[in-house]
Amino acid sequence: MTSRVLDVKNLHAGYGPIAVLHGLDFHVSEGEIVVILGANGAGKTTTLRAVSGMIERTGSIELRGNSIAATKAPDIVRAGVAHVPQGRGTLPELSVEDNLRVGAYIRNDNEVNADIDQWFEVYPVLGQRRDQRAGSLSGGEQQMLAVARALMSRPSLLLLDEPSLGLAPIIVSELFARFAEINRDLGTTMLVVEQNAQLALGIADRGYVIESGEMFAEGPADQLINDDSIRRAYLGV
Amino acid sequence: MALLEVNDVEVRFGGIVALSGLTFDIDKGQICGLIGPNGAGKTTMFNVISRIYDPTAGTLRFDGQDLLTTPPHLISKTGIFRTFQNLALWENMSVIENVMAGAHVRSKQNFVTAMLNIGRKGEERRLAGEAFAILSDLGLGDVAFKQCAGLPYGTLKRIELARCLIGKPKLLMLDEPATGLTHSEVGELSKVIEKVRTDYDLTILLVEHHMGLVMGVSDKVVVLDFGRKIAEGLPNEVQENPAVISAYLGAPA
Amino acid sequence: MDLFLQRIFDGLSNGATYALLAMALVMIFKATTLINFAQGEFAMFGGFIVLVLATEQGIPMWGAVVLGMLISAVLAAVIERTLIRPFDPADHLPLVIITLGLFLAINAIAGIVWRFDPRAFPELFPSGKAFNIAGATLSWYTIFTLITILVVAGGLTLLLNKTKIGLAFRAVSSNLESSELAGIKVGPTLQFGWAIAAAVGTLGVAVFVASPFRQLEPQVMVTGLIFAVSAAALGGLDSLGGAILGGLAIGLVQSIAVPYLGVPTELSLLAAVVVLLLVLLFKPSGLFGTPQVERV
Amino acid sequence: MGKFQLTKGTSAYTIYKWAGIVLLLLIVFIAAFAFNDTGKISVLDNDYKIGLTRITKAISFMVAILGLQVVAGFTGQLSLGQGFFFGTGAYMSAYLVADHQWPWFLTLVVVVPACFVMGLLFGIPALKIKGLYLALVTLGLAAIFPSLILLDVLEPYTNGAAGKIVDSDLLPPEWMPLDGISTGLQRIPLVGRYFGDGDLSNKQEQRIWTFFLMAILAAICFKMVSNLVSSRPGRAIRAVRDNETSAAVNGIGLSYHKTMSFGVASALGGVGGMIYVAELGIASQGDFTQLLSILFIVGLVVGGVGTLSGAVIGGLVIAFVPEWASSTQNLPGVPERWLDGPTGGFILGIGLIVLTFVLPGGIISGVRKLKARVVQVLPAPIPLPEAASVET
Repeated sequence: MTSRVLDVKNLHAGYGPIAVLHGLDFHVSEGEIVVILGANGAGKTTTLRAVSGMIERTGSIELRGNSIAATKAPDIVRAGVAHVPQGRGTLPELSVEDNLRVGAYIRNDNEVNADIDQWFEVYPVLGQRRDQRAGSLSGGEQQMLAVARALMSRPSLLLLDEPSLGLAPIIVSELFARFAEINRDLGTTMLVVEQNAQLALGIADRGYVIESGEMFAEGPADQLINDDSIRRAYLGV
Repeated sequence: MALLEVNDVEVRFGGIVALSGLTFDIDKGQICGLIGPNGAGKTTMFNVISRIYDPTAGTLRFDGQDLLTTPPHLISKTGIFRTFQNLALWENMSVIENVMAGAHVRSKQNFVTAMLNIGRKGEERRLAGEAFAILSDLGLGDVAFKQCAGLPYGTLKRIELARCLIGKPKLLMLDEPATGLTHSEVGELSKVIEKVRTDYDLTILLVEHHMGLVMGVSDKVVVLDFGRKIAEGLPNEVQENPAVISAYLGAPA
Repeated sequence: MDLFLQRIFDGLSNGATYALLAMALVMIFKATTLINFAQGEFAMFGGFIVLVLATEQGIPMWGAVVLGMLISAVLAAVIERTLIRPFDPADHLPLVIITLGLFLAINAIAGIVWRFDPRAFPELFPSGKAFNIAGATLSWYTIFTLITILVVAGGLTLLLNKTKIGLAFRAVSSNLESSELAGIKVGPTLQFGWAIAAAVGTLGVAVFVASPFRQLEPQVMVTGLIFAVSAAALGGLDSLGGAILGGLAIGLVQSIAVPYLGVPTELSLLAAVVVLLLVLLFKPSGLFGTPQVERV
Repeated sequence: MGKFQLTKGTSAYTIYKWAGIVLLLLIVFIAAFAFNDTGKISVLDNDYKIGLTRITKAISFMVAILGLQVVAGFTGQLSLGQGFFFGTGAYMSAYLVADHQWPWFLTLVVVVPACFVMGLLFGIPALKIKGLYLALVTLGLAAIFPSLILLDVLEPYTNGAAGKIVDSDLLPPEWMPLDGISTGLQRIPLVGRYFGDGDLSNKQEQRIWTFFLMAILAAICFKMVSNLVSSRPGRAIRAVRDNETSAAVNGIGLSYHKTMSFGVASALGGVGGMIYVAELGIASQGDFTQLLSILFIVGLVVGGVGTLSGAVIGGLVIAFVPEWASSTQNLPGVPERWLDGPTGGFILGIGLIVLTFVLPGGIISGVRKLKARVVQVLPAPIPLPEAASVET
């Protein structure tokens, strides 16, 4: 059995008086792509924010055996978790290149420039616009930038929050193909939150379906894709 | 007879089309569910009806009247009231005051009469009585004199509902009322929605992603995706509609 | 004509101070959208530190200025850590109250320690006139104040664009949450902004009172803050370049409005307030600022 | 939980309420006669004066802060310009009384509408300018007031830098037996000596009379604002403060309520200014700088934002703390030189910061917490209309 990168048990979280998650259990193993599926408001984004320390949470969250349940966001990044938030979260006033430099903020090695050049090779369109403000890029380009920026920290676990949101289908499938590639080539473990079940399960190893902040179903991706539980969770059939 | 007629409505923010060619209507006494994936345009539609956004094209008729010529602060006068997705109560006022302020358009005092105490007490007594009756009706009599800040989320949601009801709405718009509620609270909520529809003679537009709730209470459901209507019909028809399924579950890559 | 030119020169030299103070305000606003109402008092206090270092400790003038800037930066960093950071940055009211409290307290401390008698400030720049242009005198003071703001602007640009903390500061200004998700610690980064702001403000006051026609006293920046705020708002509260142009423009408006528009001297402040009001009413993002988008 | 529980509308509550009112009246009454000459308390060789003139000055600040409560406390519009209207009221009254021999209270007929209209006008920018920006603009407004007074065109009315002196006094009417009351109080055994000695001088009578009249005027202002707060427009402005969007959706006109509250606040500022100048006898521009506006904010916050009694406490604080601070000439362990500087500003500034940390609701919130340990007032039960169905 491969080692667990992330192991979450009995996760509770919410916003002020609103409790969103009512005790979730899930894990991500080394090298896996795991998706968390669910309808709007099921608690997917909250789950990721709880893992990366953006909100108050209780329960057990272990990163490679070390508890990060009480760790603050900047230190979780240092521990090797990168989070691409919903709505991309680029730094709109900064240039594309500076966005990547911010991604490498926690690094002190001298390979940052080489990494930047490498991402400009992977996404030539970003290279062409290295000096433009990130805010002037298109939605798809910003999503690429956000992913590249997150990977600049050389994380061992990448959290992706609804990367398909608001993007045209053609761009979305390209983006997901790229995720699979990154996972294969760099060995980056990924936890992806998505509404688009078909697409996400297409690249994932395993999946979880949550509904109203509780676990509804889980299993290997190829099994879930033919399962009716997703449709029940989404459409209340 | 249609109470609300939405005709060919389009909304753009800069270059982004949030809603396009949206047409549907709600009959008097109906509960209409408005659903769709994230970013489909549900809340935008809400904000158009409550006149927070101006549509770039299309018409809105309510109770035979053109809504688009009504200024935003007079919308409640026409009989449209709404709740908010993330609650928009007045936190530093007591529960009953929140509800009394909901009757703003139905009450009369102004700065001069209030300061000089002309007819103020009578109106206060009348409003307090009405507010308390509605609060009690929704099972909130106990918290009437408490401050809103600090009350449980499910209670706050019902207070917001009470604030709408005192305005004597014809159309009540509920924006994701189930957000943040537990399973059992959602069950209670559907009872409350059906109860107020009957007791207060309401027509309800319900935006919600909790499918159990929508499918349970709605007389009909309108489905949006990417700002367009992709389906409309009875709950079980919509659930089986392939376009709806693929909007929610996505198409294989 | 000669008089007109003279007024422009005078306006520019006043404007330079407003520009420096405006830059200080912008440094804090950029990152937190907060206006430090005590910024002028911070600067005044820094000015006194410089004065004490130069006159009582016998440190050479420019050395005293640099040391004074460092000390005010440290003081501001301490204040940020103890009085500002405990509050939610999004909730402005307590923070405004705190900065108003600082305004009163710092002003009073300066009055208690240094009294209210105006004090002559040692010369910072060569004195006398540099050039006569068409009958107007361009003094060395004016030339050097303008050089100073250019040097400061250049220095800040380098600091923000070429250092890691500068990168972090720009990141936090642009998107706080994403910066945290990149591992940036927001608190110390904002503290850096407060420290830089205090240092720049101190330089601003030093330059201001270094004029042969002015002296240093605790009330020196009480109205100066309003000029600086107008300057910053005119430039767009989040733009350093805008702060410089805004500062110079306010200086010019002040020195030209008074004689040519028949505005009495007492009302030169009114010119600044009117500019502030007009900018906020008709172009809230200022001339060079980023427009704020409000969503329901 | 309080030791005593009282329910509104019961006779016990009525007694409690009236006992409070009578106590308050008694305090006002005793203060008038006890402090008509300069009353003072001595602590550690420092004399702290509590003269009636100072209390009347505090009343003028209370009314101005009451105005701030309306616009900032209840409507949520952060205005740092209240000093402008305070000064305007003061100068208008001074001019009408000094140059046109109007009686003091008649000047309100001009001051109130004038300040109200000016407040409306300044409320218009507030419709577009929000939060911090509004604070900046209004601070600027307050800052220019002293220079406006010095304008050549206004000089004939304001007397420029010299200040507008008014020598008209508020004399008690003949039938008012102030002297008799004073003598009576002096005869009370044990405490009589605290009420001075012998007949009241004209100056003292006038001081007492001014204090009484201004206290009544202030009480009327407070009652009117209290009425406002618990009424339809009062709830509307508080709704605007708490959430503009939902206020608008519930039919509350934002522009109307914001500008009106600016108007009311400014009118109260003007009334405060009239009280101030009637007591002081001179309006001078140096008193109405932006510092005064900042002091009003200090009073608002220290007393308690959004409460009426907070305005009372705030007025007392800003009237007495700076005075007392500068009267403190001896403190063990503190060099004398430090004590003769602007210690008042220091204490207010530090006090403001400390309160923001430890008691964000102002002094009044602390007082309320203490009071709640003793007395708990319960709301009156509201009878349900017979038709309403009660669900459990």
